[in-house]
Amino acid sequence: MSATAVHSLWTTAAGPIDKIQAPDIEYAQLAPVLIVVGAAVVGLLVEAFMPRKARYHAQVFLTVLAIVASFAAVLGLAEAGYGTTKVRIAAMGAIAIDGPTLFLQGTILLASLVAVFTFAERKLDPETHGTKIDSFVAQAAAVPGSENEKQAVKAGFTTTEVYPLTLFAIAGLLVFPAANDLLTLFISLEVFSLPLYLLCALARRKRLMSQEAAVKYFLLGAFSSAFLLFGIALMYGYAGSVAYARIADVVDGSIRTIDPVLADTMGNDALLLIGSAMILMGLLFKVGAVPFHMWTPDVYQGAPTPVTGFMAAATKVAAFGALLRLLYVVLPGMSWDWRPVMWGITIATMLGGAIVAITQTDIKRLLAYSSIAHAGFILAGVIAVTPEGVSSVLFYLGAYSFVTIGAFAVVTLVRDAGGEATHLSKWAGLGRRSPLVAAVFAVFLLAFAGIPLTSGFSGKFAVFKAAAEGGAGALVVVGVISSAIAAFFYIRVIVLMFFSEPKADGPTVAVPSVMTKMAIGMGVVVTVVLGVAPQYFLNLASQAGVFVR
Amino acid sequence: MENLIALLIAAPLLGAAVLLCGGRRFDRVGHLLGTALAATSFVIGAALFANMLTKSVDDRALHQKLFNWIDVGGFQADIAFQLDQLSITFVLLISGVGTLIHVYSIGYMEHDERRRRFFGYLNLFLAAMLLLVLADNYLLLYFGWEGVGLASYLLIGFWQHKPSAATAAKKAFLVNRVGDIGLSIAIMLMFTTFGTFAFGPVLGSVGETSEGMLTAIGLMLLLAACGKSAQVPLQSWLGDAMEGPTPVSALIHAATMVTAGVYLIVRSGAIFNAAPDAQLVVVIVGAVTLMFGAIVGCAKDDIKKALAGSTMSQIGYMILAAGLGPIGYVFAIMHLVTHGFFKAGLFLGAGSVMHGMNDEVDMRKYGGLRKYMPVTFVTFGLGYLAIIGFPGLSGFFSKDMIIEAAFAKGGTEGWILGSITLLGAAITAFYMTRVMLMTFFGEKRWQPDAEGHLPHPHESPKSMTIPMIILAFGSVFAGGFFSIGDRFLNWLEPVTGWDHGHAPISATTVTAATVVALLLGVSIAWVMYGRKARPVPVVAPRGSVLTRAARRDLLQDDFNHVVLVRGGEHLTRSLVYVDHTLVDGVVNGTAASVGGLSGRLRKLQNGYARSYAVSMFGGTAVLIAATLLMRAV
Amino acid sequence: MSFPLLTATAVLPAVGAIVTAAVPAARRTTAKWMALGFSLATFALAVLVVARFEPNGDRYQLVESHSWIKDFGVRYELGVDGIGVVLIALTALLVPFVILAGWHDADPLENSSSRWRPTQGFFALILMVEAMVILSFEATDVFLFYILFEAMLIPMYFLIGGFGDRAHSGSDAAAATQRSYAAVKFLLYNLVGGLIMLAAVIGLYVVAGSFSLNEIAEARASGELDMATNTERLLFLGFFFAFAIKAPLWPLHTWLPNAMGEATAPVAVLITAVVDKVGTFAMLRFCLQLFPEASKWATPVIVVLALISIVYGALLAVGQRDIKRLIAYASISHFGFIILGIFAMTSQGQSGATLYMVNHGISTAALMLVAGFLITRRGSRLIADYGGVQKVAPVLAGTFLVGGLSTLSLPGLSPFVSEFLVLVGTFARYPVAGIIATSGIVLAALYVLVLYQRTMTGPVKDEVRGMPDLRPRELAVITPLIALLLFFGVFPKPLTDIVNPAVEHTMSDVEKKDPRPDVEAAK
Amino acid sequence: MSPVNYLYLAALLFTIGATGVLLRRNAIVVFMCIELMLNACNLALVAFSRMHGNLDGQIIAFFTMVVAAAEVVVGLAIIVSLFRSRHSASVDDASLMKL
Repeated sequence: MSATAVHSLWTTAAGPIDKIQAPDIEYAQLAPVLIVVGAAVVGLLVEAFMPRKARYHAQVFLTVLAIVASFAAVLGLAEAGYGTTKVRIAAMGAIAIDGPTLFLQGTILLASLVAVFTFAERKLDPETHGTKIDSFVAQAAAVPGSENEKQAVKAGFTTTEVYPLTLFAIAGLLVFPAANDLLTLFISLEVFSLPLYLLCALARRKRLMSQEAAVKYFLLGAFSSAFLLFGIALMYGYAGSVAYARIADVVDGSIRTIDPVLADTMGNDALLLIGSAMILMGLLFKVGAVPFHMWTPDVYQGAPTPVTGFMAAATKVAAFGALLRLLYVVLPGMSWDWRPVMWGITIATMLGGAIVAITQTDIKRLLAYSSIAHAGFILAGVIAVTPEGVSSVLFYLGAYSFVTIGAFAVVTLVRDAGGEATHLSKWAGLGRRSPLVAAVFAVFLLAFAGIPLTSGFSGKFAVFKAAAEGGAGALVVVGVISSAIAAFFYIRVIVLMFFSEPKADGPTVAVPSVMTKMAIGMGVVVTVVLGVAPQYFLNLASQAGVFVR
Repeated sequence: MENLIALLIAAPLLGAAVLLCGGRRFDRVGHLLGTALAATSFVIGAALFANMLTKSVDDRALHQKLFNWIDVGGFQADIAFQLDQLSITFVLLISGVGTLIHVYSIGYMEHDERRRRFFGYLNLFLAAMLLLVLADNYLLLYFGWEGVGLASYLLIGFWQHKPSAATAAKKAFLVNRVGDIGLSIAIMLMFTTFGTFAFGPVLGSVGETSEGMLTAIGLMLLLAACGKSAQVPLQSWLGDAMEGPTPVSALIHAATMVTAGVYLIVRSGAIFNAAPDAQLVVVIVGAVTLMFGAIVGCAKDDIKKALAGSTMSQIGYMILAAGLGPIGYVFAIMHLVTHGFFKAGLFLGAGSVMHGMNDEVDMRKYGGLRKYMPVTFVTFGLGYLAIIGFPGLSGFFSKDMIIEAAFAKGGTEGWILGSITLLGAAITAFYMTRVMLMTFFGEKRWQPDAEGHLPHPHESPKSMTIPMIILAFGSVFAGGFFSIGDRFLNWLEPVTGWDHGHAPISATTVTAATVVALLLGVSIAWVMYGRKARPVPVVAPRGSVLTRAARRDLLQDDFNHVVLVRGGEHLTRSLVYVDHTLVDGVVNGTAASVGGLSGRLRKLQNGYARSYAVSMFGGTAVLIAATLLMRAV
Repeated sequence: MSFPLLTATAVLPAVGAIVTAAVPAARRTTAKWMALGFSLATFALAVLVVARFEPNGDRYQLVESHSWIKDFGVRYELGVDGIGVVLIALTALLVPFVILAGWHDADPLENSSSRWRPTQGFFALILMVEAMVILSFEATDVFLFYILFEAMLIPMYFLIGGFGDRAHSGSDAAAATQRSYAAVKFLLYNLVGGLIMLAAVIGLYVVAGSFSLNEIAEARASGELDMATNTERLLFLGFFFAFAIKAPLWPLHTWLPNAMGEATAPVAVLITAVVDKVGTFAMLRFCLQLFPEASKWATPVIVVLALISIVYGALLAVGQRDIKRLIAYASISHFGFIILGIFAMTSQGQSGATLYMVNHGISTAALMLVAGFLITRRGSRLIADYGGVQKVAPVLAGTFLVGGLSTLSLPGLSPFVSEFLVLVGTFARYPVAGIIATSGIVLAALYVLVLYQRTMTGPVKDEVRGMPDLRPRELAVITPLIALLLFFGVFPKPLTDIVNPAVEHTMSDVEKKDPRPDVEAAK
Repeated sequence: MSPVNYLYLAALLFTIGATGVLLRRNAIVVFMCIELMLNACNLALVAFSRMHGNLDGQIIAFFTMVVAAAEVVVGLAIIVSLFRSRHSASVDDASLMKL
């Protein structure tokens, strides 16, 4: 049916409409998402019908099972060649099943799994009222400090809703990098954002900060998604479609002459430029790029630390996946327009994150700024616009997410009477008191700093190499300079831990359960393996480095 | 025979190694061992000498290569020795006088608890000095050159608990190092010019390069010689070096080491012969030092420093002679040898006096010692007569030859040089007479020492007097032995060459003039210090400007202090400041400014969600504007 | 496949590090002996490497090559040339002495908790550094080298910051602050250099498509690889900057005095005698070989900087009040000589520079370790706190003097040979530079003798009275070092024979020939 | 009337909404402004849909409405809990975390 026909149909509103054809959905290829969504729904049912006492175990079990199953599905798809030879566009063009999708989904799932382990940790706080408690608020609706809250604590309530919320968020995250049209992009963004807003508000300690973080995250997130949506609207106006392939063709100019109806808008590059800028902004906000980064430190600090780790890892992975797909599939035709702008943003992000981090005094904020700087490094790889660029970014994301979750997991261990002792001064002399924990954290910090033989170095090397090969040598230079600046504050923490005398009233290091140990252990293993012998994973990333169109 | 050459060095080197590393167990026999090994070296030297005498003139040089030392690209240096007439002369002087001084030291250092180490150092010195004169290339010579410098450093500073000794040792080493720059650069120039720095090839191919290059090499060698031989402008260390034990002053700072510069110039004669400009500078340096040392020697009240001034002056003679070219080389060496005898004798005598006078060195506190120390008096007296050139004694012959040679240089230059050497002879006579009179004649002016004991002068033990006697023999007879029948000239001529020049006046006239100068000097000294009517004051009078300046080494130390020491201190201190504030400051400043920037940027993160929204809104606006702008451009 | 000797030489100390670190807290002495044993075994392997090395054989020998990170074009490629061999031997030689000298440096203080195991950590870190340094001398893959170049900073950093000199003036807290300042400065300085180098390493890959020295050299020789002039220069600068920081070259030197001053003497030796050599080594191997044209282009500036280092380092050494800082500045001066020799681009200069690396390692070790023994006895690093030590501890003073004399390059001690070669090599190419550098010998004498005079001579200070002389353990450290100084001073041939052919290769890399003597040239 | 005018209106509404977000302190009002922005988007989508003559834009508008509704649920929950803790819905009061 030609566009003209549709047009007349719409204007006259008469005549019979063709039967709506049932959409053809490739359930097998969407299995990873469907499993998670299904589990999330089951989780809601569990919340509704299970007795309170049993919920925690049921939810944790369900969540872990869902993630593992979903990961198995991803592996199965990859094994079946959906990442390489059988790439395709599924769900009526809404979802792309290709290498980057599967790689990122796998990464997100693994990171989520590790994050869920830290969610489920219940041995950190001194046992109050005979109940093991986790990082989440006893009763979210209770006003902080109120009698209500005390009763909830006394009763040993926990917010087991976090698990279905997390599953919903994971489902959104899984779709986000796979989204193959702008509508799916927007919806999946909202699907993972909304649960995250809530998760941010659910910290057990320092609840005011937690709520503040949620409000800020929510308002700014909604603000940015409004921009994203307006961008989508403009883009739709320009191309007459929200499907990536179609837009890409229009941008390329390859179908310019086909459809006279669209001549008006398609000729109007302002729509394209403004629209793409606004969509970019929406994605850069999620990535945490300067100047759209300002929510990051506050939200990272206020959110419950396991959630912070989850956000910092999984959200970043998904958002970069979406950004990559947008830039590589939709907008390569106008890379002359967006590359200079992205250069500027990359430089600002690398330097801004690193510089502001220097004067931070809170470990979580420090890690937040560090994540901004790292976003800058990854952007350098994004800018390359080469297959190497894609695979280097994929590798970096994989490497980075485990370090991040591991680092935040360590943060949860260092506690004093007020909960987590996040002020840096409290970390003084940690190396003397708990050499092992400090050493592990030092490994993570060295990986952040990009010291060779850690995954951070391999990743950084990969993106810088891609950037240099893509002709962005100057970015590499800025990158190494900001790495040097960044090294300063990582090292400052190491100095503090190892070379300062412990304070008498310093924090204690909690002995966690096997869950957190696994999370941290996995972080260390991945950090070292990807540092020393990254070849296998690089292979994986480079095989996965091609987008389907 | 040539295999023995290495043994010359090995014997004292072994002694040094054993004595310095062997530890306490050698305390009781160390001095004997050291002396024995020094004597061994002398005996081997004598054997080699005897062997050399049996050979024909052309066949006398021996060569021994031990092994290849450095071999990099074209840079080839061997540990190899060359023993010719010139070397053997030095070998005999060094090991002979060296052995005597070892013997002397047995007595002199008897009560020093570190005597073993002293002998170790002495042996080390002998080894290094022999290496210096036996080396067959300049780099190996440099090895020995620095080795004697080290030994000299260790021995001057032997009494390290005295800050003055430690300072003097350091100064000697440093000043010598300045000279070493010269030797280093000379070797480098030789290498870049000739591709080698072995004596034979370098001296043999002098004709193949330009005179300018040879002048440069010559001047650099001269700089080295100035350092080692205490010539102006690097003479300042020698006086201070008298802080060392007296045998050291005798051996190193009178007889042997300080003459190394003369050896260097004579050895490099071929270079200087082809570089008249360099020769001229050598002569000037010699002449200036001759006068400088003599003037300083006149003003010093410290017996050793007076003798040190004299040493400087006498070496000035030698350098001057060496600068004359073939006319003077032989006489420079001859004076060097005779000087070795009488100056060593004089120093040993001075040591003997100090030994008897509670280590007092101020001549104004001596007087009338001839009755108390007869052997010392006689041997010192013979040395005195020799140095002032009393006819018939060693110094007479050797110095006279130099004066003749100076005149024989010819022209105005010859006249000027001749006059200076004559004047020098007169001054020498003056200050040496002064020393003699103040020490052995006149009233007793003895003063109690720090603990209040008056000295009880006494003759020194046999171990000290015997070497003095032997040296006195040398002082008396060596010159005559060498000169009669031109023995020394014939001996060395094959190595150094000889040219009799064209003397404007006859040898007899020169000799007569010399004697007149000598008498003049002695008389003036007698008038000033010898008459009963005018006793020598115990406290030095203020004296004229010149006297005061001369007492302070003609203000050279003051110059050094103000310009080099003070200036250097200021320089280093300001550099430390610069390093801290500027070089490091830039680094720290960069860090601080990044930190400052961080502090300011941090303020943007003000906690208000709305301002974050502003940043996002603005960012988007910029993003859009930039994208549009990019298209427009 | 033959036995991977080079890998084994590097892996052995790494294994030693792990084993040592795993020794229980209470068994400190076991850990020490274990570390010493491993370091000696490593030395034995290094001797084997020297023995297997054919000086006139292939350029790189004992080659090992395995695929490592294919995507980055990175191979695990090892091979040694003459320069690498002598430096490996030096490293393996010095580490046992460092361990022996630092025997008690990391004994825990009484009040420390039992879980903190400083002794084990100290020796494990030293062995770790050794492993990385040795491997970096063996790497013929730029990336592998880079990784080690950076990674060795970490153990070094902990050694400096975690095990400072217990002799300090002022309070413990102030000392801790200074120490961590020194450690951070060390790390950041070197990290900045390393990161700049990283940019250049990546650039090199982009240009050359390989990290293998051999492949790049071949591509260059066959004309396949033709770097644009500006690219080559930029890449060269990136590499050189990192090496110049590590070496260190004026004006990038200011980390060294802090680091050497605050670290214990054995660690200071490790810094200056071992780790810093990687910088100068890399200049020879990587800068000249990868970027010959740019090296020649940059030579004038580098020569000037090296000269400034020589004179400036020496003058600052004269002005120091702290013994260890003095030695640090002296080292800066010496590194100036080494760099001068490398960039003189004559066989004498480069052989001299290589020998200089070895000799400086031994002589600084001797001087610094004796200084460390001295400082441990008195508990102060200030020169002014000493005086008359030779009277109470003559052997200590004597060995200190020998160390000092080797530092001022006295003939007969090995540094003389190398220094003279460097001077001659420089003079042959740049006479004026040669002359200026020669003035360094006076300044060296000045700082050494002033140091000796102020600490060892003069009246015995009260605090020094009763100071014990060197103990057998300390003698065991210092005697072999002095013996080596003497041996190589008189007979450097074993070293030059190994080094000369390697230097000829380097010279042909930069297509330079020694200037011919004037006399021959005239003919 | 040309559909382009709807676009201008949409842009105007979007700007008004954005300005409101930047200027208003009350979290509820801020949130309403965001809703306004979303509705502006809807208007634009519908207008474009009309211009292009296909239904995509209109469908997206429906999705947007659903999303907006979901956002209201989550947003109000968060804002209310903040209000209950602080007895204030001012976004400026929520500035514990800064620098």
